[in-house]
Amino acid sequence: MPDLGKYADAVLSSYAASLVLLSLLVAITLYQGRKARRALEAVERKGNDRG
Amino acid sequence: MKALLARDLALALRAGGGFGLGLAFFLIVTVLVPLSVGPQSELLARIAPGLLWLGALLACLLSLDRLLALDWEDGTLDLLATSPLPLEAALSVKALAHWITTGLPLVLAAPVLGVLLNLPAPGFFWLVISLLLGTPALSVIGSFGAALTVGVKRGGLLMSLLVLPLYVPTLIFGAEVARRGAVGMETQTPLLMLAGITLGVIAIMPFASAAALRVNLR
Amino acid sequence: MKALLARDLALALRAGGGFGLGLAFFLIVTVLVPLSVGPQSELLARIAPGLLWLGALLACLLSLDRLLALDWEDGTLDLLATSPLPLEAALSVKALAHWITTGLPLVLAAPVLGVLLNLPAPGFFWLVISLLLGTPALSVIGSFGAALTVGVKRGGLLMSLLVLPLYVPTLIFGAEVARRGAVGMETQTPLLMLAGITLGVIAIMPFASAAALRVNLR
Amino acid sequence: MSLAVTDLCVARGGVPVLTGISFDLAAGQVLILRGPNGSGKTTLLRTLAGLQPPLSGQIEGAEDQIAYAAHSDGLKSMLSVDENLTFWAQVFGRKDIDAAIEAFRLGELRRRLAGTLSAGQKRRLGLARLLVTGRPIWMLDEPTVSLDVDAVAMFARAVRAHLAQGGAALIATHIDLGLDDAQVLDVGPFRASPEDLAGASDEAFL
Amino acid sequence: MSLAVTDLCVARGGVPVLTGISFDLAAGQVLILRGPNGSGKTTLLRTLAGLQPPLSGQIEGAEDQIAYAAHSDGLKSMLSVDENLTFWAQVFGRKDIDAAIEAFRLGELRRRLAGTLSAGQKRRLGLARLLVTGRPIWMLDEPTVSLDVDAVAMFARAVRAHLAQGGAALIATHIDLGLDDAQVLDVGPFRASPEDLAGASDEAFL
Amino acid sequence: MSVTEPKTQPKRPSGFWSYANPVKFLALSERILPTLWWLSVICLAVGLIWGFFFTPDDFRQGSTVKIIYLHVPSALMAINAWFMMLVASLIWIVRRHHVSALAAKAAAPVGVVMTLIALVTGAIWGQPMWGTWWAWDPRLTSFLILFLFYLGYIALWEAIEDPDTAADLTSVLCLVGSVFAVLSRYAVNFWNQGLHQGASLSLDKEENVADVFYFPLLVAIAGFVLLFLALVLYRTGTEIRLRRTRALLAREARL
Ligand code: HEM
Ligand SMILES: Nc1ncnc2c1ncn2[C@@H]1O[C@H](COP(=O)(O)OP(=O)(O)OP(=O)(O)O)[C@@H](O)[C@H]1O
Ligand SMILES: Nc1ncnc2c1ncn2[C@@H]1O[C@H](COP(=O)(O)OP(=O)(O)OP(=O)(O)O)[C@@H](O)[C@H]1O
Ligand SMILES: [Mg+2]
Ligand SMILES: [Mg+2]
Repeated sequence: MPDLGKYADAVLSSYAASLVLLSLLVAITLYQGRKARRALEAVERKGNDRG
Repeated sequence: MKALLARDLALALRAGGGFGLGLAFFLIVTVLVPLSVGPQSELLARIAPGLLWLGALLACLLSLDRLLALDWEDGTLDLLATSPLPLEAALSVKALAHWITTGLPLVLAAPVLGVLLNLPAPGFFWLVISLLLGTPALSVIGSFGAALTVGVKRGGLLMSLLVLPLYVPTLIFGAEVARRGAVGMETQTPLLMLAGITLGVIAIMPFASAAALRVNLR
Repeated sequence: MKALLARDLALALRAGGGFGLGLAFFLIVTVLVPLSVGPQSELLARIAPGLLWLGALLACLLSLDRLLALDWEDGTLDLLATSPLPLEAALSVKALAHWITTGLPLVLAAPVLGVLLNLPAPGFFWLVISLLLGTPALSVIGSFGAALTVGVKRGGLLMSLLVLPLYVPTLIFGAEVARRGAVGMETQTPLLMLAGITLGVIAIMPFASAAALRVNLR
Repeated sequence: MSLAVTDLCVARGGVPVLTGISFDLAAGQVLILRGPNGSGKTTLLRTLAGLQPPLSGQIEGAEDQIAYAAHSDGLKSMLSVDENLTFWAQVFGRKDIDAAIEAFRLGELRRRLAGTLSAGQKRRLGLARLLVTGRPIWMLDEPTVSLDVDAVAMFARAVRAHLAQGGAALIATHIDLGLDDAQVLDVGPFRASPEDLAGASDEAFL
Repeated sequence: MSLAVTDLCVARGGVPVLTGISFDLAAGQVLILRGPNGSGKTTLLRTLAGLQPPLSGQIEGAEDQIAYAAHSDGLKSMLSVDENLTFWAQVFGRKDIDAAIEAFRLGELRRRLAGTLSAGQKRRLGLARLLVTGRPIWMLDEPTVSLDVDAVAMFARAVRAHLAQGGAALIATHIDLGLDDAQVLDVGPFRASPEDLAGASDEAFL
Repeated sequence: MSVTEPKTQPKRPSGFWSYANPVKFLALSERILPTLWWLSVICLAVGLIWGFFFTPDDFRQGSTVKIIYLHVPSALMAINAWFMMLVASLIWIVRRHHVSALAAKAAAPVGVVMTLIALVTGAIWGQPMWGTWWAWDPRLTSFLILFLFYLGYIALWEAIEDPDTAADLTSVLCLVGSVFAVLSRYAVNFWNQGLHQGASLSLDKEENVADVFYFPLLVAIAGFVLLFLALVLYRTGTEIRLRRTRALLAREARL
């Protein structure tokens, strides 16, 4: 851990905030992607069952 | 009643439902203030508590016209009036749904916007408290305005005109709490007044609104 | 086209038509500002030109949702689109009608409200000039927002969200003219920019609006 | 359950439009209101449904008994067919919407947003709402507007089923609904003459 | 003046509803569109009127020839009957509204605000609008909704007069209009099958 | 009349534009996405760890320079994401490729988050440097306005039911918005003089940051670019699948 001196709060909180925002974005993206994939598969399977 | 609340919330979340738009409006007004009065931060800090309250009030006001007008246009209100639900209850529920979708997000967003306007540090707490106490009154009073003007096509602006004077006491005490809080003065008196107004309004206003709505349905 | 203008003006003057409501809103916002930021007259004088511009902008914005939504709901827009009148012309005429019923009264009322906010004496002239030059741009940009959101039920607030950032340049230059005028500084540069924006917007925006409206009618 | 109307006088826009209307509607009966455009059928139905006060006369047995279907349907275009019906069922304290879906063959449209339905499909949904109210007296204002022949028959079946369960219906319409045993009330003869101003809001100024 | 439609495919909400529609409409002819609810009549009329683009196929002779009357009437409730008609006359570059007033017997209502008319009276006003457009091809979507028997006859007379002057009409309706010499196009057989996706916006995704 | 004309087969585009076909696009993105994810994670990790742990403090700004590795890349991406949306909107308007419209839709939320990160890190940086969280500096203000444009754009997509209508309207908004965003930039510059740093990545060595900060910064920027590409590609795939689900359901409803 580097010594951040008196600005530790600022540096750490900006890293924390950015990483949280980025990982939220990635998580939401992956979640939505999975959901869409599942929904599509369900519909495609139903279509195939029918004929 | 639960059904009505659930439906109103669902509608607000659907396309064009307006959830978050009040918030966006609040944000935009806050951004436009420095653009119009100039960027000096000491000036902004002085007017911040008042203008944040004013912004929240306007955001609340603007989403009011969805409260009843949509249900009026498609005949839902006629049908609700002939249903077993008393109109007073229906209107209270609708005001509650309005607060949840508009007032509450405003309260939560206010501190962030406080940063933009250089709100002094002690002001944040009092701003949130005063908004939390005051916005329910705004929704309930607003539902009265909506009930009065529901028959008028695009009554939105007329409603603003009727409702704004009714908002004056809430605004005065609410902004006073935030302003005193920001400069570290005692806030108890206006806070009590604000709470009193909100409670009184919640207890009595639905009856006035229901009466107004009944006349309009006639 | 003359028929459309005459009809829009007549409708605005009828019950519920909204003529004067923009004005009333402007008045009330101006009155609420001292109530929310406190009554110190030197503070008010400093923020007066900016807040008057902001108030005018909001008043203009709020009456925008009548611009097209009513005609959309009752099918008039469908019928207009199949009529010999080009949509671009129809939209320009509607923006003009909006300016006559909203922008112009605001310009005329601004000096009176300036008194309420202790606007310094030289500011009156520049306030009126800047509003006179700027409000047509507000109406025209607004008609674009209205055309974008006309399909959305009660799109009023969504429209505000879309239109407000588009209003930023007009607001900045307009308020700058008023502010500089009030303190006796030179106003030529922002005034020219304001005029440029207004002219450009009037020349080009109707095409964008008509394109958006055609998509919405589809 | 029975509705009794005695010497009713109704007004619209401060002007009386119909006077001296009396009739009884008992369980199992259906009454068709007829009359040329503008004769006051809509006004009469709104008065009976309690949406506006009568100028004079009595209405008995209407309180909390009426399901009213107006020219417009009270549908939310942003909610699905299912959600629309469920909402109204809950408002009237009921749960089951399947019977209504069944009766108006909305099964295939259940998931569709009401806003994307065609005019006739919307109307069918509006009529299905009547079934979930559980109210005994139906008051319908031109219910078959924009319905095709099949759907009109569907509607007639639903009305007959309702009557068989002890319900009653009051229907304003211009076309033939295929309800054979219906009584007909032509409102034409009850048109108010300019003298019938007793109680109208303009009266005080005459 | 004649309208020629060739192999038209129309869509609503990105889904094709009708395909392979072809017909000619010459001066003096009237074509009645029939089909169950939701079969796509409204969609077809909107496409022909130029309000939405067709998926494929040609429409000839429609440009600036069409007076369209939709489910809703485009009336301003705050303007009087006279003002409403005058406005539309001016938009279409004409002056005289007396013939239209005459044809739909609106004489007594001229000064009344459109908002205070009954459902049928409003509809009559909406139809009178067609007469002031001076356009040769009328496209009407269920024009007789909420009209009484007299008014339907009035409407049939107006259509016949229009045809006699060399006009044409395309009418979607579920009821009998009493226009004897009308051809009928049942859109039922033209329903698009799920395979007919040529050009539909969904096609790329299937 | 029974002359049935042969149905003209639409010309299948080849080359670059063939990837505008949703199915081909999905296949392609499926192939390159894993690589892209890994590359972006590696670049981000290297850039940020290098920057955070292994660079010295600046003589004036102290350890706060470390914020630059987040602030500058996210600010750059925020602007570039809007630019990408503008290009995609133009392609949609001119050539009507669905993938292009959906890519614009997919990029918007990524753009907002980038804008937010730039705003938040900037605000946190401002506290020690300028003594305030926020100042109405022109660059900051125009960024806030950009944020609003993003919000409006997303709200418009959300509000409109029909996807093609939404694509058309948002494209028009994006075009008009871009013009006004540039106008606002000038207006804001006129309105207030700034506190903010000038461009420090310019080729003009005089103004440039020192090399110790420069190289990790470049790696971090590469990481942000790659992450942006991966996210947009993936999200576009999601949008395509949603569209396809919708289309299939609609077809089924008609069976
Ligand atoms: C909320 C506040 C802030 C915002 C919105 C903001 C925005 C931006 C933007 C948009 C850029 C990229 C400009 C470009 O490359 O063209 C940038 C770069 C930069 N910012 Fe900030 N900034 C903020 C606060 C700060 C603060 C407080 C500092 C430090 C004192 C700072 C230092 C820098 C530096 C050093 C660059 C790199 C300059 C360059 O590469 O062009 N920023 N900022
Ligand atoms: N504000 C008003 N002032 C005067 N007359 C009015 C007003 N509002 C409505 N009327 C008239 O009241 C009469 C009754 O209207 P109502 O809607 O009840 O007729 P209706 O029988 O339902 O006709 P329709 O079959 O056309 O629906 C009509 O002649 C109408 O023109
Ligand atoms: N957004 C949408 N998505 C899917 N299907 C839709 C959408 N909007 C409309 N439809 C369907 O398109 C079909 C055609 O509708 P249209 O309004 O043209 O029918 P219509 O023949 O006019 O019916 P009606 O006689 O009931 O007026 C209907 O089945 C309708 O449900
Ligand atoms: Mg009626
Ligand atoms: Mg139809």
